Amino acid sequence: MNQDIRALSYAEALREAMAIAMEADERVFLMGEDIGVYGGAFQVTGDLIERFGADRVMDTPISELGGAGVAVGAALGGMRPIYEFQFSDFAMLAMEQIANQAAKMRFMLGGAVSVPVVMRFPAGSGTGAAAQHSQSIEAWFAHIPGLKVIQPATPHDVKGMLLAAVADPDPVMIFEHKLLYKMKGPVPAGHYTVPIGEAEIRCAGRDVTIVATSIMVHRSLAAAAELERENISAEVIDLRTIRPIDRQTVIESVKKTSRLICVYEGVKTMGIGAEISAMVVESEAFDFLDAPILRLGGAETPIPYNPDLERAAVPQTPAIVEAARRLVTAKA
Amino acid sequence: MNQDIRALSYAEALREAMAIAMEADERVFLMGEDIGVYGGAFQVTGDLIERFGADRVMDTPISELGGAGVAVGAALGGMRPIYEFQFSDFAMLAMEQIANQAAKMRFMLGGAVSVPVVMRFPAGSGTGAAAQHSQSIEAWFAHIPGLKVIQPATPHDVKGMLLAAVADPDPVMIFEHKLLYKMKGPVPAGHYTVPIGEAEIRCAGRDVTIVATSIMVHRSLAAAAELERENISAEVIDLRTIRPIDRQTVIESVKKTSRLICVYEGVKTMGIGAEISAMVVESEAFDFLDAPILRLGGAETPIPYNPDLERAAVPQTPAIVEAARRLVTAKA
Amino acid sequence: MAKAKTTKRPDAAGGNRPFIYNRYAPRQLREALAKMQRIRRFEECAEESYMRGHIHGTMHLSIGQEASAVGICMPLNAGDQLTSTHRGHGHCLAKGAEIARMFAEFFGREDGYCKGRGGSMHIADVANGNLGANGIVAGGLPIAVGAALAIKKLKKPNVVVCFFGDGANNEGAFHESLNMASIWKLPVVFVCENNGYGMSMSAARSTAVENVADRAAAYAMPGVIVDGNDLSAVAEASQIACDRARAGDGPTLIENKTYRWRGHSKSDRNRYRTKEEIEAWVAKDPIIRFQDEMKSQGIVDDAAIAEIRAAVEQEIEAGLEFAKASPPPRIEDLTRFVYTDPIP
Amino acid sequence: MAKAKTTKRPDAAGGNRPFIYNRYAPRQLREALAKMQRIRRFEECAEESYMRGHIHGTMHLSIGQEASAVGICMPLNAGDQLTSTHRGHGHCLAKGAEIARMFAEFFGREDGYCKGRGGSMHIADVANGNLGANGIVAGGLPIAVGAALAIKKLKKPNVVVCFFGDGANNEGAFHESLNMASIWKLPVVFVCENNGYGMSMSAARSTAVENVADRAAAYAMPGVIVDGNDLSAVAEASQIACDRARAGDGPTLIENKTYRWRGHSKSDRNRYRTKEEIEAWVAKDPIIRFQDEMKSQGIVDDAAIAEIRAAVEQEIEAGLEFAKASPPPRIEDLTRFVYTDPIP
Ligand SMILES: Cc1ncc(C[n+]2csc(CCOP(=O)(O)OP(=O)(O)O)c2C)c(N)n1
Ligand SMILES: Cc1ncc(C[n+]2csc(CCOP(=O)(O)OP(=O)(O)O)c2C)c(N)n1
Ligand SMILES: [Mg+2]
Ligand SMILES: [Mg+2]
Repeated sequence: MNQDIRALSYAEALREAMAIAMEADERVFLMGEDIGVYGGAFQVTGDLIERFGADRVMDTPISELGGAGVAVGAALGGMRPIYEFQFSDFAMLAMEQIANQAAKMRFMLGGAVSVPVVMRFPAGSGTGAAAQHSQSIEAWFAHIPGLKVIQPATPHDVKGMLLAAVADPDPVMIFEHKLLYKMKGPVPAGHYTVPIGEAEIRCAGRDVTIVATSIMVHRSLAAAAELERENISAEVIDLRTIRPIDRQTVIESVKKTSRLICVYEGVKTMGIGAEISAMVVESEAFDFLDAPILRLGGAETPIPYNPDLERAAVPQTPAIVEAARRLVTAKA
Repeated sequence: MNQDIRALSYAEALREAMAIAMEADERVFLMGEDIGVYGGAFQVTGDLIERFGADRVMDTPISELGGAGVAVGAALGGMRPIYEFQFSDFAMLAMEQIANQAAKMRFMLGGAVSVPVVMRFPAGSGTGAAAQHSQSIEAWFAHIPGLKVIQPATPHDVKGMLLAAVADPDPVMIFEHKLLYKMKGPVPAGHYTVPIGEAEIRCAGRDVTIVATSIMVHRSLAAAAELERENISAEVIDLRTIRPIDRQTVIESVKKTSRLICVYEGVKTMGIGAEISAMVVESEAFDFLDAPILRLGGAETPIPYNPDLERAAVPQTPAIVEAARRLVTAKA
Repeated sequence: MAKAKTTKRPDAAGGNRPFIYNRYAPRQLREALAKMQRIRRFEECAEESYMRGHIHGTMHLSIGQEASAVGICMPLNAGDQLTSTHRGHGHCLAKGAEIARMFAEFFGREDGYCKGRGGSMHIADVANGNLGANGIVAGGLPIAVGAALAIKKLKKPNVVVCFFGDGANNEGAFHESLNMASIWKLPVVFVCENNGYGMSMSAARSTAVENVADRAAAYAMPGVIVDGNDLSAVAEASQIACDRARAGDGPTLIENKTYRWRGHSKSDRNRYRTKEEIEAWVAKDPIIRFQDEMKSQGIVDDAAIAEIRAAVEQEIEAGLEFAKASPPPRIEDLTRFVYTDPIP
Repeated sequence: MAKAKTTKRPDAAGGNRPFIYNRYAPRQLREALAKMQRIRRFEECAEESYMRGHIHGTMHLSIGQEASAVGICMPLNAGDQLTSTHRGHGHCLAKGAEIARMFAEFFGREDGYCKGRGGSMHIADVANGNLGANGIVAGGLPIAVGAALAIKKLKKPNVVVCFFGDGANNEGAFHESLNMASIWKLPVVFVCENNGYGMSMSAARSTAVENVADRAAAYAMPGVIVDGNDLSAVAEASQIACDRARAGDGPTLIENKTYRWRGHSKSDRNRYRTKEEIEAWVAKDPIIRFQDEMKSQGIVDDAAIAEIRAAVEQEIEAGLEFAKASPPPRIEDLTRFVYTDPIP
């Protein structure tokens, strides 16, 4: 592995990962709407069409159900497609091919096939794009056996996890928060993987565990820094994979801190935090809990257009700080 | 309200409710695949086409996305459509119209419209129909603000809740377990409603609360009867509505029993039990808990065809008994 | 049903004059011009406000496509409805919306058509029959069919116009919607605004047939290819389709060939179109064309045109003032409008 | 592209004899008959096992449609693939599956093609190129297009046959799939088995056009209407379409007009078809028709036919024995095959 480390944006890291995958394996190719000369709605594929040609960076018609199904079929046929949804909201058109076909095919056929397809979903709010372009519906996918579902939070991870996803024989769904695309961070050159199914402790702490996903990792780290000044020591876990969940890392942390906050952008009810909370309560960590588990998730509303409402609709750093403070001081 | 009470099957009760709604309001009509002369895949609409004609009991082409959208548009246009999906699995084709349009339209338009559409989803396993005809995906719907989501468990409730749904100005999704259709129970004649959003305590108890949905209510009641013989007193709550959840009833019960089991057929991870568990832990009931909260949900697999595997894939009565026993004896 | 037809002109009844001059009074024609001007200037000013950071998010401008929106809506009555697209400002104004409340919406204010919750991509005007723009490509098609079904069931004399783009014609929703509208003979007029591109993908690359209207045959409905920059041709096609729909004869698919001058949205770097192509279409400006036509028909002169413009400018300025003065939603109202009756 | 064409016979090269008699050796024709018999008898016996409670769930029988499955598969090679439907037993056997392993699947056993996890609705035979039946109407269409894309990318000489029903032709997936296959000129043959009904809804009620093949024009591909009970006509249409696909000229839409004798599934009370209609189609039995044709061509006599039948009966009996003897899956293996590498 080449250990040169550069600062790349999340989008650049993703692009680099796709380029490496395509260079290493002729079977890897990209499909999606406007990923060619346009470079993708969020400029993730960027110039890849110039480097790999239109056959391997294929613009698709606006046909999400069919497009996803074509990717599934191509995977069955021996290829390694990476299918980009322009916004994760549009995946609602393709849930049939994702959840009824890709996720279940190997099982329904008794192991006779694998479906090595990767699908990418730009997700989340914060861009003023309103209710149909701002959702975080990754919880749906995490509910479906047969899928693997990841939410890398850093440029480093998104590169390594995309490369892990391409190598995975099963369908892997990658949720990428749009506000992260321009975030920069250190990224090693060359090929490396970050394993699917392993959480990462981003910041060790004693008093409270904050399990966060995607962009909420960064807001939680900001909260942890602020809490530090109040002598509250928060441990921030970047879940990274929401199916299968890394139970071990979460449970060990809660056994240590005795307090848990889950932070995620999806709607609070039935969001990923519900699973984290229930999983911990079901585990041996239950006996270690000194306080109720708190969930900070999206408000029970579609994402509003007005920017102040939009911000209010999802967890922000002050709310995390406040939740941690409440938890630690309430029953200490 | 007419108080004559007859024993009707769940399917008959549903049919009666639809007939009453259509008689009372010219705007109510039915749409769906094979709901006309065929009587519906599960014979729910039965002879309604003979009573109301093909204009009000409309067969639709096999076009779930379009069909659901037509129902949404008709609701906007002043009608009160009841749209039947043949199996809830096929709703995956229509999530766009359900979750992006029906659920959000009122919000996105700042209250300028309501979308009084009712959608019906035959759900669940147990019929040997394998992975694409046996799912319980109601958790997806419960994650979407703007929808109301119900799972009536008895003939009485399905009639009253369907009539409440038709009267509701917002989109209501009804999940009906296929194995319930033939179940009989007392049903009052005439018009009555069972409110959306209220759980029902089916059996009062002291030692453990079992929150169950749909067919699991009956398995939980069977378990409660068995536990009774072991002097374990279980309180069984029929959740009935999974969006919005009746927090009050669940929390009060847990405060009384100090123990909680959630039983549901959907896949355990990210299923409705996760929300119940998290919600209770977040509430004042947390301090009353004497034991970890247990979830009994579907196994992490598509539903298998083989009947023994199929049975093993979802909670059965013995597992509920065993879970309650474990919970009550472990820390008593 | 064979290939789609191109509308024939001149119109049979009126000798050599294009359709609209026989059908509409000069006052109505001037109003049509005012609408086109209003759309153009509204979008130019919205763009400017966006550039200055007064409007956030994104927006899709229909500059260059004004004849399609206005021409299609000319035969519509108050009770008629429409469903619109992400590129929906023109449809909204053509159906009678106020500039002031549209600006208020873009500014995210309580007086906006969506009370600041929807923005450009969900602009609507339900009172005037506009059921809303849609963020989902082809998302409005099944809804339009449903609204038309309601009209039929309620025995109303109305039609629903369903706008969509060339890109939308490859969505499954297009297929399902046109089929259902046809088998049930519903009063809906499908209007494909073919501006040559769905974002960056040309219709030539995305669509197996040359004309979207050619696909009408697959649904046994008339398919009509129209010069979408010719107001009269558009209005004529719309009139025929609306008459047919009102008569109970079912839907029509109209394809207005046109062009968007601007990029797809505010983030478009325009790598997929040549400058020459754009300029060629700018030269076919539908507004100038209509103005010139009206002048040659003796319906307006330069002074009258200037007067119309001045009125539009005034309306724009007043609209901007109104929007800026309108209050933003209160944070406490975050979940208002999610349900009709608030959930406790 | 105008209206769909009906295949012309007799075939140019071979004088008055139907296509297959020029194209295939007698041995191959007898094998085709054996396949049709095998499908018929397999389904009759599966039905019987179902009635007796040995098979659970539901099943969709293709009795009456055997010429479609067998004729379409005649030009296929080992490396060619197909996607199938809920009514997929015939396709599976036509592509070369073993009766024994199919029965084992229906009985829910480990030796079944899907190890008892899939059953009738997911019957597959990947080794022989059958990528599987599908419980979702039109669910196989995009998958077939994707498999064909893989063939093209991997520069293989193969084709993918995509079976679906008349009911499926109103799904959005149909539209999106045919469009993509056409714009990318993929080696796929779309085969609509039009048996007149999608469950209870007749194609006449569900579909705006008379023939599904008429919709081919909307995708700029050939559309061919075939007498689906005429083995030779089906095989000929398939041959032409496969040749075209292999030559890189893209997809074809074949519509086999046929009929299912049985109800839609095991829960059908048959309220939507008349006895007369069913009987008229039973009289057009594709197997008897092919037998008679072969007899008149001097390729088989009654004794040869009886021999074929006897062999099929033996295969069936052995298959049932095999299936009954096969072990069921172990409960501990409940989540096996969900992922390729088990999740800890
Ligand atoms: C289902 C869906 N897919 C993709 C998009 C992203 N998108 C928005 S507009 C657009 C292009 C639409 O093209 P067309 O229908 O021709 O309309 P135009 O923009 O040209 O007016 C795309 C791809 C979307 N909003 N919805
Ligand atoms: C998406 C979807 N919708 C509905 C069904 C239920 N269903 C199964 S088969 C069928 C009829 C299909 O008709 P057709 O395509 O003509 O095939 P046929 O049964 O006639 O062979 C229906 C409605 C389904 N399985 N999937
Ligand atoms: Mg366009
Ligand atoms: Mg059929």
